[in-house]
Amino acid sequence: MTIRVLLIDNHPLVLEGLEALLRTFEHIEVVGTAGTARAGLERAVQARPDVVLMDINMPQMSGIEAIELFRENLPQTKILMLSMHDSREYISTSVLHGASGYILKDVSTDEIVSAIEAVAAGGTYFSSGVSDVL
Amino acid sequence: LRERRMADGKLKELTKRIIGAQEQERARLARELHDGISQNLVGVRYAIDLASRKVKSGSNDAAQAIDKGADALNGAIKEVRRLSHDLRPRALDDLGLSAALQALLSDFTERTGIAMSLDAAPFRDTLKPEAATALYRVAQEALHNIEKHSGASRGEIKVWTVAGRVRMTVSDNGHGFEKSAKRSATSEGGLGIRNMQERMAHFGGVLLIRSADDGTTLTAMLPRSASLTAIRTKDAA
Amino acid sequence: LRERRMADGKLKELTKRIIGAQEQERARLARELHDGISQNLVGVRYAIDLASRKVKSGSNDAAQAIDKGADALNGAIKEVRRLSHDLRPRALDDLGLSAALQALLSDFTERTGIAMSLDAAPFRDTLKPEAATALYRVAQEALHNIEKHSGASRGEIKVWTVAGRVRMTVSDNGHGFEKSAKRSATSEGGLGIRNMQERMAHFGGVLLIRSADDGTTLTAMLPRSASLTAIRTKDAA
Ligand SMILES: Nc1ncnc2c1ncn2[C@@H]1O[C@H](COP(=O)(O)OP(=O)(O)OP(=O)(O)O)[C@@H](O)[C@H]1O
Ligand SMILES: Nc1ncnc2c1ncn2[C@@H]1O[C@H](COP(=O)(O)OP(=O)(O)OP(=O)(O)O)[C@@H](O)[C@H]1O
Ligand SMILES: [K+]
Ligand SMILES: [Mg+2]
Ligand SMILES: [Mg+2]
Ligand SMILES: [Mg+2]
Repeated sequence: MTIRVLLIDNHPLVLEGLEALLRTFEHIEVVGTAGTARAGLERAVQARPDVVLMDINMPQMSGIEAIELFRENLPQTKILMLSMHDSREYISTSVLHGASGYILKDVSTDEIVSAIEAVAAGGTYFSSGVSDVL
Repeated sequence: LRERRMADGKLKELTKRIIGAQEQERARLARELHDGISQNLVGVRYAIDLASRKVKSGSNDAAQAIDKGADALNGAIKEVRRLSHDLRPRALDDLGLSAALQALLSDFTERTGIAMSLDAAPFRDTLKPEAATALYRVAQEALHNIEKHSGASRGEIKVWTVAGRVRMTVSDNGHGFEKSAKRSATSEGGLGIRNMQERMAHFGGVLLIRSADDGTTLTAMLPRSASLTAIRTKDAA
Repeated sequence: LRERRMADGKLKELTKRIIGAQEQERARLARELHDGISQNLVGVRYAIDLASRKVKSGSNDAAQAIDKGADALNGAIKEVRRLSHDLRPRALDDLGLSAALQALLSDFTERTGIAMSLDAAPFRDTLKPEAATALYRVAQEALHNIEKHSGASRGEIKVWTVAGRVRMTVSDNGHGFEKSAKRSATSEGGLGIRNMQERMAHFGGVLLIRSADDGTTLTAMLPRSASLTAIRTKDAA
């Protein structure tokens, strides 16, 4: 079973790097990338990914604001937030808006993949750096 | 009495604006660190992780991934240096005012195309470090103004010492202040000139502005007390 | 008249000190960037270059060198994050004042062992962003003071709204101000309380201090005009 993933981040280097990294995993397919939440939503409506990996700080619309839009339009798609913020308020707010998981951008590749697997299977995943505070 | 009350009001106003400007500067820096530099570093991180996976799986294009990471890293290092330098040029502490001004002017000319020269030969650098910083900030703001307002094609900074007192002029060959600007600069105009004035006043110095239609000259004058005591004593002996 | 002159002199003094503090903050930041983060990154750079060479020469400990680079990089990323956060907590922009205060208190309690709680339930977050920043800075400075001066074991921050006016109290169970401190705090004492007062005055608000030998309470009060106009209109309708 391959997991179909869409990546959304306004920083090109992060997007490129993550895409190249995830391509090396057999069971993960990157079905698209986008630099804004809106472009990501358009892409997602076509590609119907299993998981959306989404940044928080983006111009125009923040990742947190976008969660509800995704949940409304693509209820099957799980949202995994990918962020630099390590305080618990970000996690609780993301969960409140409907995200299934939250990981820090600088965790290990294995952890990114574990998180994708966990939310794709209908579970939740919170980054090791912050999970103890939940 | 009315005048004093006005002066009081202006000073309050100035304090407000300084706090406001500081808050803006912090927000800008935080943004550059968070949205710029740290995202770059995350990109580097992913490139390195990719290389690591490739090496471990015996793939032969690991070197390419590493080199990509190294490039991105160089970009991030440059950014950090630029930020640090904008905040406070290390040359000021390490090499003194003349060298720091020279570096400032070189950057400025390169960026704006406005030819600026430095004449600091007759200057003996005996300033207290905070006074040197203040002069540097005055020069920095004067350059901002030259770029934004003067229309100048060239200019000069001179620094010299008269009987232990340090003087600096920043002049340009632009069109001078707008008719209305000179007055408004000292009432509710920008923050730049008032900041320079405050910085000089802090050391008991003054800032003079001479503006004509063939250019503007700012003169910053510091009293002897802005120089190091040890040196003054030696001078007096 | 003498009093006015004194007030004037104090204000000048305050302005000086704010500029001085700002310059110190810049210097500190520049140092952290230059000596801390950019040195870290240069270290990462060496590790990556080594890894690159090992990969290209087909050495079998290339993976190890790469992982070392990744570790060093993680340290640098954390540093950048901390610095950015210290400058301006993004939570203030991203999640609003309550969440930012909650994060501030959690960090504070973890670091100092002083138990602090937040009661912001009856607070509707309709503040102008700059006013929210000002309240956050007041809370931050109040916490500094609790840590440095109060001897408290616990405290609380409350935020609420009365008829569109936002109020915040920061209280602790410490020993209160020293006899002499309360007066000196408003004349030539520290910068902290005066800064808080200035920040509130900026929005037409006030800062009150109540100190007894069983603790201290600061109350920050903002007028309606510190809230967003759109919301005020809606309230009025
Ligand atoms: N070198 C110059 N040539 C021509 N006009 C100048 C020059 N320097 C300053 N001015 C005039 O003086 C005004 C006040 O300068 P000041 O630095 O105080 O404020 P500002 O540059 O407008 O704003 P800020 O410095 O706060 O960004 C300017 O708006 C401009 O009209
Ligand atoms: N929570 C508190 N409990 C007891 N004393 C306090 C408290 N807050 C302030 N003070 C007293 O008020 C004085 C002035 O505080 P203020 O924050 O203005 O200056 P500071 O903390 O001494 O220096 P700075 O804030 O500039 O680092 C303090 O020195 C201290 O004596
Ligand atoms: K793949
Ligand atoms: Mg982003
Ligand atoms: Mg200016
Ligand atoms: Mg204090």
